[in-house]
Amino acid sequence: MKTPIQLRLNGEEVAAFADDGANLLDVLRESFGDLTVKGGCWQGTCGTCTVLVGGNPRLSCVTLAESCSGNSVETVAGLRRGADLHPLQSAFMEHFAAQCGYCTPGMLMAAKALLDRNPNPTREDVVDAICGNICRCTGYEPIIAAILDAARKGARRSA
Amino acid sequence: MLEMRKDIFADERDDDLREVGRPTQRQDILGHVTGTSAYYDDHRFANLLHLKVLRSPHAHARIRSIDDAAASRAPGVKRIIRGADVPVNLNTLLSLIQFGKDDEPSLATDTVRYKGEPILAVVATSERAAREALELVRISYDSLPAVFDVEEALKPGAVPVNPAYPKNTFDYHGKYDHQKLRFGDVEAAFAKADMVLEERYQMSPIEHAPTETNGSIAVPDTNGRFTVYTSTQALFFSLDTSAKINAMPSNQLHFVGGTVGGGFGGKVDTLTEPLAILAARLTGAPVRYRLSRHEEMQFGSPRGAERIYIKDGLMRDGRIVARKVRAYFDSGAYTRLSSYAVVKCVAHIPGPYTIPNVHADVYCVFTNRTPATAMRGFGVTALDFALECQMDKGAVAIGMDPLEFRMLNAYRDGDMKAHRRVAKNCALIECAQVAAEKAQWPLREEFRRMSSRKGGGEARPEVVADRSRAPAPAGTPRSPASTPQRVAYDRPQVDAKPPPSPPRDVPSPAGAPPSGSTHGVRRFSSIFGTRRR
Amino acid sequence: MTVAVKTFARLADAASAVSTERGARFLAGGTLLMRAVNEADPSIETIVRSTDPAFVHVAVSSARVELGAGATMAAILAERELSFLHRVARAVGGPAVREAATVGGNLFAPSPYGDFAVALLALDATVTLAGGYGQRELPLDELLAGRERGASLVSKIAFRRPPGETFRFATVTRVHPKGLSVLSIAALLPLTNARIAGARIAYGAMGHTPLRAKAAERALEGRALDAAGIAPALAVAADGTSPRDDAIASAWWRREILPVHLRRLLLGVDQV
Amino acid sequence: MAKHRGRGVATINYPIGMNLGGDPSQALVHSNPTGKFTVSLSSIDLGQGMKSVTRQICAETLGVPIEDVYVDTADSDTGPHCMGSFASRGTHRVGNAVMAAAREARGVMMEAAAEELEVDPGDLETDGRGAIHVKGAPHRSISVRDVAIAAQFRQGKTISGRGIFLVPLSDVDPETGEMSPATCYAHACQIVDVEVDDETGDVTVLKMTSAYELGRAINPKLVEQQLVGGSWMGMSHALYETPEPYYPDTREGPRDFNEYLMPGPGDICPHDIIVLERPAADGPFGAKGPGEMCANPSLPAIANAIFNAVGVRIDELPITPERVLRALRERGRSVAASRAW
Repeated sequence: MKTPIQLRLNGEEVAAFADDGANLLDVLRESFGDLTVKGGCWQGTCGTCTVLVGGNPRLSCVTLAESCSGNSVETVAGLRRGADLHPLQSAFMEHFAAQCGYCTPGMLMAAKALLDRNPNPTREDVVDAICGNICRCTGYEPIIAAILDAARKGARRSA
Repeated sequence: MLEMRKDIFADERDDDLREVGRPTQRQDILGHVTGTSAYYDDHRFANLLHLKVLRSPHAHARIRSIDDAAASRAPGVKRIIRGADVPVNLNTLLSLIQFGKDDEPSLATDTVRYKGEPILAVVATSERAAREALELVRISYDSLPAVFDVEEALKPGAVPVNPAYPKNTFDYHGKYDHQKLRFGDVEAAFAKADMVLEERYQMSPIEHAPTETNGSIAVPDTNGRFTVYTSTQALFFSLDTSAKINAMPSNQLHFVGGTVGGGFGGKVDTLTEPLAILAARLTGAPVRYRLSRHEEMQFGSPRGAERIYIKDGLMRDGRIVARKVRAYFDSGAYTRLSSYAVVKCVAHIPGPYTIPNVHADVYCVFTNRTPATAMRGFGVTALDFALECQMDKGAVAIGMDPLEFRMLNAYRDGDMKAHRRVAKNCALIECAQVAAEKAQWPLREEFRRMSSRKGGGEARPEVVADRSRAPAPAGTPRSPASTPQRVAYDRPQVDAKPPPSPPRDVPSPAGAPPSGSTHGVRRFSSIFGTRRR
Repeated sequence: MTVAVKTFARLADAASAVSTERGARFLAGGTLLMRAVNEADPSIETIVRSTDPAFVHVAVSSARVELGAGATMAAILAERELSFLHRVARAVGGPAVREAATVGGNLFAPSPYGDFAVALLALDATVTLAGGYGQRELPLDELLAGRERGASLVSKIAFRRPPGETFRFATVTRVHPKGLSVLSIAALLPLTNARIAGARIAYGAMGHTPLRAKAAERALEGRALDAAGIAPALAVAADGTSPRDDAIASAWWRREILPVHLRRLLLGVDQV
Repeated sequence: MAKHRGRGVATINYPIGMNLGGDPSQALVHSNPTGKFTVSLSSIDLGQGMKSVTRQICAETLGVPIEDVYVDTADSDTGPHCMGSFASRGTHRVGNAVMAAAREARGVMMEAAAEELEVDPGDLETDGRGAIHVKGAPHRSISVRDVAIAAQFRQGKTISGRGIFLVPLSDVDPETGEMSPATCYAHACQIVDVEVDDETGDVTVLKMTSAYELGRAINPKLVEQQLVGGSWMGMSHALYETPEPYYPDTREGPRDFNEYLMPGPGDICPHDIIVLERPAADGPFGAKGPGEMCANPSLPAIANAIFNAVGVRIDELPITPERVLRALRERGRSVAASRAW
């Protein structure tokens, strides 16, 4: 059985049919072609697939896609505005906060969820915001530094 | 956070470079922060099929029968692949460099040798359909006794794990069940040592856990070729392995990769490509074989466990005069790369120290667990753990500052190493000095002046063990006495003076035996010459 | 084959579907169920969900708290009146998990998951089961004891709001700030004239389900919350527990450190 | 007192490249018609920075700006053979191959420039900003772009180069283990401060101070990435990780990132890092490789710090709090639960 799924994906209205019971991660990648969302476990344990649903961080691999129908979904594909990088993206670059890059999209979205809500986070706030996201390369420190720096530089922008 | 000490070894470098040495941004960073870096699974193909394997629930069992009739009729199933379908169903990874015997099937046929060993593959229109079909396969097994401990596996009468190696050890040089290292005479040195310290170390396996699991997509291309998008860490290694298993000329394969979501050694084994290619060949469709996280955690090869025994002969002045190592690498059921790790381990013994008498026997042992493979620090990580814990214990035992104890024994330019090559370009002492300075770890003046360079900067200092500086915790007895030697040695050593060091770099007479049996600090630079091959 | 998804506007209808259809499972936050669906768990044929607003309703009065079983950890964290539960909600995964994970789902999470249920057990919560034929209320202890048995759908959890600073919670993890529990402890410690009167203590990861530390509770009765007062409770802290070895910790270690952490919780000393 | 601080140290070295040699890598470098260069490799970038390090080496060797070089990795049809990205061999082996290829390409470029400027190639030098000029006479100059156009369309030359770097295979003596395992070694010393809870066995890493000697830091920021991430992994290996928590018993193996333990972002500690450079004779610009060695010293340094803190030796990895607590109990000097209540 296929079920219709309609989302506001990074500000665009999109629709597709997906398998009943499909998770949001697979639907974003396979039905909507948004390959910026990466999958690391399909178990809800690594945070790699983090996206924002209705502005809130969600693990797309354990989110029933049709439960998001009618809702807004933000992925890293929507972070950039034209040629301009989001301040978080610039900060990740400046702080060398990515190595293999595979966890980066999920990290960025987890960080965005934080800064959208709390533009002046403490280090503890940042640590909490990314604590569901596994990074195997960096040791987290550059990522924490990048997020704090982005906050200092005023990462909050109207979506 | 990071500080460059350009002043050290400045005379050995030109620092007039334009691009090298600059903190240039990564070439791939924009792709990473925009999510557009293309990993193997970021390629899309119409009519993609999905491969899942059935894994053994037993650590060791004979396969009596396989019934895949229901699975083959299940919805979405395009093909079932059995061991008999694999053109060359026996391989060893290092066969490409002619090291070791073919010992591992892609799909087990008659016997499974570890829990999780692949037996059969289902190729279906979705991963879900493949998983559901696997539930319908019926296999009957005769359970066999299994062995999980490396030393148990070496005992007479132990269950043989791998038929290519019936004694449960890899063959070295066609004559030994281990790799040897022999340098000087450890037994003579132990007899004359002031103290002997023997310890056991154990490292459990470790999983690489890259955020992207192992996987590949094989796509039938034009003109009979296959394009393979892969997470491999070693493109041609995987290509050539896949060509061998599929009995294909290598130029029929086009491998594309290069942007990989972490590896750490866990993406060298070519776990998915050969079957993905075979499935693409058998179905004519693109096929993806991606390990689930659970598979990656338990059945993707880990860093293997190691057990290491170290016996040191120590002199009261702080010199290590003998080191004997016996180590066992737990290779799991098949060889993969563990045979090679053993050699790398042997080459690393006795660590970055100049010890005149060294003896090692290192074994690659087969047990009924997931085959092990390379990981960051391959062959060395566990050994370094063991060696450096041992160094700490040695320092405590003789009552020396543990960093000074290391520096005293550190290898320097011109020293002869146990594998009979002259040390050069050494910098252990300088690292110790710089770290100590930064961490405010007090070093005595002669240690602050020491150098790795030929001649040691100054003569190797005469050192009196300073028991007050040993790293024992407050409140602990100062005597870790567990051997008679140590008890004897545990008396205060205020007067202990080492014999004077001979001048460095005085060539010994040609053909002289390794002179590890005397107590003086010897430099062995010219005893063995430079027999490079 | 794919699974079917059935969505009901009324929770009662969803409850009927769960109890009558073969292979039907109710989707709460999805953190556990969707994982099983992704893994093609053959026992799951239908996903049942409900959009009933009552299911996610949170009601806090001065005396009583009612949580719709579909209330998420994030919803708990957003409710200032529930600040005594914030530490508990924060123990349930990272922010993305907290957005999904529900109070009701946590009651069914296998050990060592289920820290929120531990807190609710200490708070003497009652649960309301939604059924096709009406609702039924029962103590949480009872639900936990039989949770593997039947297809029951919890609609609501209710408990008396703990007065003042009487509620305490600690989770012990290897990984920080978020990790699976080695164990967790929740305690309701009402004081009368500086003496404990009617303590309720619950443990997570010390047995198959969250469980009460009844021996410790009894030993605390009438005692002061000081080193001497709690000593008898610590001596029997592990009574009635049956922790198991898992990937996080061994049963031995759990049992050994339980009294240490109980002591620290009762004395209010640093948990980290 | 339940918490004790301690300090431990480890000093290590690490061989660069696949042990025993037999370890080749190749590279191709070519210019497009307007003087921009492509490096073709079959080597892998799995986060360590292969693309970036070889890009810097190529630009340095060619004498052109970094922006004028792009590194294409891992296509078996276009990239020549490489053993792979492992054994800390990337910077050293592949870097050398790229250097050789770039040197050859530079030779053609300088010949083409010499022909245009009507001078001897030996009299020319690159300015690193995209131009080639006569030594001592910067006004007698031609851009790399114009050289490439001339080479392609007028002179009929390919500005390209091939490079291979091979450490030949060494035999191992079966009786003595005599061998040539590696041509150069990186070095490290790490000092770790920990805190140990003697009632629970919990170990907290408070601080790391490290010195690493790497031959040459081709890119200090990429080196820092390796060193910081590698130390985290070392701490993880020391205290947390294993897929077999009851080894050699295989039960209770973790299946996911909740069950497989690794330090979280709340478990990391400050780390002072100092880098030393003693160039290796055969390294590209002296470089060795930081990738693996940086994860190794943390394991013993932490173990030694635990001993320094509470006086027990844990000789089994990972050093779980359970192992620490058992060791404390066995020593009988613990002030743990039974007495401290």
